[in-house]
Amino acid sequence: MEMSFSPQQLAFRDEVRAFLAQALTPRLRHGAALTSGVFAEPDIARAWQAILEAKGWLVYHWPETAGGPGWTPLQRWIFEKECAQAGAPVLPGMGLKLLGPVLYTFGSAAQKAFYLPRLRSAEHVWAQGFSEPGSGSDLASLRTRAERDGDHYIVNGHKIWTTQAQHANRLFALVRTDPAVKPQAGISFLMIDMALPGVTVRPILSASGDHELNEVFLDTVRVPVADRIGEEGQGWTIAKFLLENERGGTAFAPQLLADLVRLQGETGPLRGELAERALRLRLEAEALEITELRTLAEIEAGEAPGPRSVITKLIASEIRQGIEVLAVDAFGMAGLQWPEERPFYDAGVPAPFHSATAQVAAARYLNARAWSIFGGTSEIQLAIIARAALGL
Amino acid sequence: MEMSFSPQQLAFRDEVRAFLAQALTPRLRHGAALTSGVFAEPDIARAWQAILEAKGWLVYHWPETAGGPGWTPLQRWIFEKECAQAGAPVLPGMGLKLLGPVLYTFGSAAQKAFYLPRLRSAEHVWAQGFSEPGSGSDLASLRTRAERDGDHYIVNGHKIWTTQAQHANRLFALVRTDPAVKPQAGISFLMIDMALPGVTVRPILSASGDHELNEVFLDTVRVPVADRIGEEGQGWTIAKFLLENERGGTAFAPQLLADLVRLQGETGPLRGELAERALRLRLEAEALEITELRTLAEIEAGEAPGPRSVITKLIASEIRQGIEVLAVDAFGMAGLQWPEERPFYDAGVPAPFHSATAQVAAARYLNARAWSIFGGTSEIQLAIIARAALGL
Amino acid sequence: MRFAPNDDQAMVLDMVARFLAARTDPATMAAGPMPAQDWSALGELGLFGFLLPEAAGGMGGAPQDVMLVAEAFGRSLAITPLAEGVVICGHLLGAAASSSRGDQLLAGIAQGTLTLAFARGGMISDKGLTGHLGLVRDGMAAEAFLVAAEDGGVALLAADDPRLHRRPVRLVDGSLAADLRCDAAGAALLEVPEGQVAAALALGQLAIVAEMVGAMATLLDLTVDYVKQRRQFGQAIASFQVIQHRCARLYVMLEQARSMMLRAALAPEGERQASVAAARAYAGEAALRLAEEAVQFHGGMGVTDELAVGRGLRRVLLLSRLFGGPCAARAELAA
Amino acid sequence: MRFAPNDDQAMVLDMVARFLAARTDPATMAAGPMPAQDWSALGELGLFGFLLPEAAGGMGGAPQDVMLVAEAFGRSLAITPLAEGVVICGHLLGAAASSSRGDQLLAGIAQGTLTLAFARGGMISDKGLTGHLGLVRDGMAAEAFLVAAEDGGVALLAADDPRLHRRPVRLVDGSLAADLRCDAAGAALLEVPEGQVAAALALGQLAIVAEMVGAMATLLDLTVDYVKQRRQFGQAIASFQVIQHRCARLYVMLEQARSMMLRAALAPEGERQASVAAARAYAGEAALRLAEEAVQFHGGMGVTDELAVGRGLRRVLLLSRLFGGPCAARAELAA
Repeated sequence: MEMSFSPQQLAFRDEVRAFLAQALTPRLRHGAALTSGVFAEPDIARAWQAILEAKGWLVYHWPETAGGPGWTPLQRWIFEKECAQAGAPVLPGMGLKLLGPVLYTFGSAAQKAFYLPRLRSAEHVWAQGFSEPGSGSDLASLRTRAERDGDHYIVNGHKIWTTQAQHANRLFALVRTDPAVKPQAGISFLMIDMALPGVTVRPILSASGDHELNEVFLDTVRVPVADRIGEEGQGWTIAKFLLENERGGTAFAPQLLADLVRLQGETGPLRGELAERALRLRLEAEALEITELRTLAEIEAGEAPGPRSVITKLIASEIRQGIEVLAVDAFGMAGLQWPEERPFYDAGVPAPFHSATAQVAAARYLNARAWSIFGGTSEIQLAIIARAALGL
Repeated sequence: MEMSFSPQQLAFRDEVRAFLAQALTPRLRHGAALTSGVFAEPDIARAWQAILEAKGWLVYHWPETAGGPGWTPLQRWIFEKECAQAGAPVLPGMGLKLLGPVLYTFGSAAQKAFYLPRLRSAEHVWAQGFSEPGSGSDLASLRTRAERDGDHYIVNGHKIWTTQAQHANRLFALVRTDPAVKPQAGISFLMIDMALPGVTVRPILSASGDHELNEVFLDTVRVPVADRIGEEGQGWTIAKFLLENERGGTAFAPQLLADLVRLQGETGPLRGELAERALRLRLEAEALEITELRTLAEIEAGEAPGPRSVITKLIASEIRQGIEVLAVDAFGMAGLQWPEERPFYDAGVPAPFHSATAQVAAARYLNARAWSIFGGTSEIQLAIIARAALGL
Repeated sequence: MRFAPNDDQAMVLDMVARFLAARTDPATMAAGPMPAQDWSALGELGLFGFLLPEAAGGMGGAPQDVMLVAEAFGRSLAITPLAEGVVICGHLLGAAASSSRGDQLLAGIAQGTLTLAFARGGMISDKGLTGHLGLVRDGMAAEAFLVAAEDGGVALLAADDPRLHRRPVRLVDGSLAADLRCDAAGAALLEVPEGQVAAALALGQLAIVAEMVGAMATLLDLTVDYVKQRRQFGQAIASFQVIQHRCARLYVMLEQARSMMLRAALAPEGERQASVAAARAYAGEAALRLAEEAVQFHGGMGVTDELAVGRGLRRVLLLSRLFGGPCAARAELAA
Repeated sequence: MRFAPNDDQAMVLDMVARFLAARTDPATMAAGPMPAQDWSALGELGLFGFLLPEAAGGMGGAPQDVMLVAEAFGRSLAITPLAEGVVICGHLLGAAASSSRGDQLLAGIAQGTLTLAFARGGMISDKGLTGHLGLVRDGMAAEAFLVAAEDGGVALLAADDPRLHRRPVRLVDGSLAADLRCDAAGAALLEVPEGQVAAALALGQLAIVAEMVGAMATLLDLTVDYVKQRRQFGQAIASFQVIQHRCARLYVMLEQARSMMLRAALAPEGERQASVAAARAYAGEAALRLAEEAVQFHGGMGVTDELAVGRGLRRVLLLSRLFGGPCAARAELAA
């Protein structure tokens, strides 16, 4: 048993650290620190994406054959941990984390040649069109239709909870291409140019005041058949691959631990109940970090990850929510301010009371409530754990 | 709106207080303070019952027509609160609280004349035979049979969780007299002399080391038909009356608040986390006290109590469990001692380490786990609340 | 022993509830503070007089009156200066020696035509009040400030004093606070008897507790309605055992918080401050947990600004955290 | 980065697990400490040598060895003096200058033929050790005591010293402690290098954490088996959503506690004490909550002494509260 890093791994960590020390400009750090939602805002994200791409580390989680740097799972983890500790922006994952692996796994040679470079260069900014009104976590009930018309599909439907769709120019979506077969079998996976006629984005403002979510209406949109990934009817398989990738791919703990440390740097030493809450959150996050590393070590050793890998999102959601309400409490009245203007680091935002971190606390708190709802509610997670880990 | 007592009520309180000050001997207080289970042990209970009966306050919750003192609901509450604060023994409720009201409501004149005085004098000590193995909270699935044979029933069956049956000489039980009709309709209510041939009591030791619970085996026991209360087949109705009486009849908060105060008297001032836990328990119990008084005020005003009356047992269970684990924590190592000898105030118990209260803490903690299980589990309580209060 | 309102109270309550229901359906109302004309309409109906003691020209003002009205406001999720602008300021003015106070201020409060704000901090000297008083709720709309200074004095400040500086800061419920600084701002001193500042503060805090309890009731109602109607996997989610148990928990929290509120409102005067602190500690935690669960059960829609639950969470977050929130209340009880 | 045992460890673990499974089926075993013959049989198998460092004549004794074995003991719910009698006393003796210690003591520990107990408190003077040392686990069975005195010294005391007074006190897991008083009891001083007392203590506490994690695993297994088999209202209670969600929570707590245990066992030496404290804080709370839920799901049977869950709760209550329990561990981390 061994929990420490090898000399090579330590050298790699130092390399990452040195890179971050010079690459992360004050503006990028500032923007990342004052992000109220899950992902960095477009201006920050673009700049950081370009820097990582220039370094060759943007698609660090892709295999070498797909253009990644060929890192081991542990190297990826070290990179993520260093990024979190350095306060790097969190890039939107829809293109890089979700679509990318789908493209290099299921895409045709032509699709890969066209789409992968544009994804990396951020010429294409992707949104994810899976959820539909009323469908909740139940993808099989999908109602968006795509009817074949020569070399095109005519797509009609209504997607919801589409993160950052207002900044995106491309949408990947699940559509029903065959209503006659059983629900899972009739689904296909399309890439849709959002400039096409018939695509309309309607914002959904969050209770936090942020605009992260949208509805996307697809009204007789003509999508080339060439922009379907995989076979017709293979959409369900691809979606499962993507969702498993999403679930397994992320280590939550490093970011949570870093945020907890940063918060206490801003508030100064906490006392009494608040100190106890901070300590409990720290312990939970430290445990989560090892829980995540245990799965990683299994993957690194070529073993199948145990059922424990399904528990991390639930725990991470609760720690995230605990951190954000702690922040509100630690800042007192200052934690209750809530300017309507966004993003928080923008010149248009009123001068903060007390501190910029305090100014963003309430919005962060409100957005953190979404952690236990999107990407599988905590109730769904508990049901999955009961089945997968306990056979209940 | 008015939360204070009238001058008459205050005078009554002073009268109760003065009585308790002289009637509660050091031995009774000591025995009550070192009780590890729900009810006082027989020697303490008998002595206290005799004192209360002599004063005319034993059956304080019975109506005047049945021999009670004719107190209002608030007077009863004041009496209970004063008893809790004074540290009076908690008398077993099987006879006084459960059977008594059944007898004076459904019993024949002969039954009342014979049984009520013996109940009050403690010549008869009663146990309750409702639960059966596997039946849980589901009384309709009752399997104990009573077959008519002339002036007798022949009773065969198996009761479980029978509190203090080892000290009892009488059992009231639900039995199935008609297996042909629908489950609820075929049940009758019998009083069974435990000296009859065929009655066997087997102890069930608690994890705490206490002997409070038993199984009662009924093997061809000949019970006179005259000892049936109500009509044949009326058992279900009587049981519901009894259970509602049990649920509505008790104010939990005064005892919890008194115990919390007493605990802190024993431990000295608590600090840090323990102080916070004690404070939270106090607040919850103070809220419960008003929640209970709100129902009482409705009854006193002749109104039907609202659905809120179903929430008290759930809350009381949690406060009770919180108090007992706080006690263990507050006493440190001393809170982990656990002599096998019982009762704790007996001369046969080893001298305590630190204090007698510390010595009883672990057993109390273990017994407190039963609060959320017996008399309707907390899960059942939540289901009842969801239905009764929210229509879910 | 009676926890139900008397006839007078029931009449007022009915009036308020009907007024608010007509103007502030929580399911549809827009976010943001209550419009001034609604506020003054409530004043014309005599509501604020009911919240003020006779000494302040009112006709009520007992803790239970304050509680009942504030709970109705809480139910509507309306954003108003009730707790501080009416209850605290009104009772402070009512407690002040009549020579030292402006009766026209009280009339303005009672009529709903004058907005006062309550602040704490600063030091009073011959030259006036000086200090950074921090975020003051409704401080931008206020025409005057009542300030409980650090030295124990109570001062009345005109908002248009050039040595009073304020800067707008939006709060999480959508209301507008002022970041208030005074640099020897002209301060009329009020002669307030010992203990009356704390008493007025406790009354205002009671109003906040009652607003939370009212908001809890509305959020629970909305949630129960929602889970009965929302279907998943072919059945109403209200039929899921987990939803039932967790909703039952919310009901328990609501009723327990209500009990703490009643206790604080009906406690003898000598126990009022402690029982208000207890109610703040209890209700502050319960309200936020209930609001969070209400959002959770509403799923994705719960975290948008399109439903009342999201607004309710914002309002409850603010109310529960005022005056230091549950932590400060527990610290007060432990002291 | 590897969290699985190596081959040597797996072999030892397999041996322990098989031994314990044969003698201590948690579902049926009687309450009470492990019989002495079982204990010495484990010694003959070489197990305790695996827990002792080479300096103490052992062949292992690394934190991960201690963790693995202690977890297996925890799984069996066996009541033994492992953590203090073997791990703390063995490592303390191993750390002591060889001139000052009795090597026959170490041999006795390794063979499972000698019971030592560990105590803290008292003052050492020329005349010996004096003080009331409180409740000492396994102190009645102990033939000798290792005492970390208040003044920092470490003393070895023979149990039969007439100036050493002990009185039996039964603990909640069924084991027998001694209430220990010394009145100038003869004390052989051990020369233990600075920091080694704390290190041995941390190792013993790690063993206790691992025992808790093992007990949690057993209690969860028993509970999952029970809810799958127990039927109510015509169906297995495992099919109730509330049971599923709450069992899932228990699994999460178990895995998180296990992670904290692994972290404490594998941490670099300089971080060991802090990470042991963190593991105690975490596992102590998680274990008790899990044990309480296990009892709850077993219904009435859960609170009897007839099932393993009741005994498991008693054992977990004790283990989780040793050395001041989670509160003390958190205070240590906050300091």
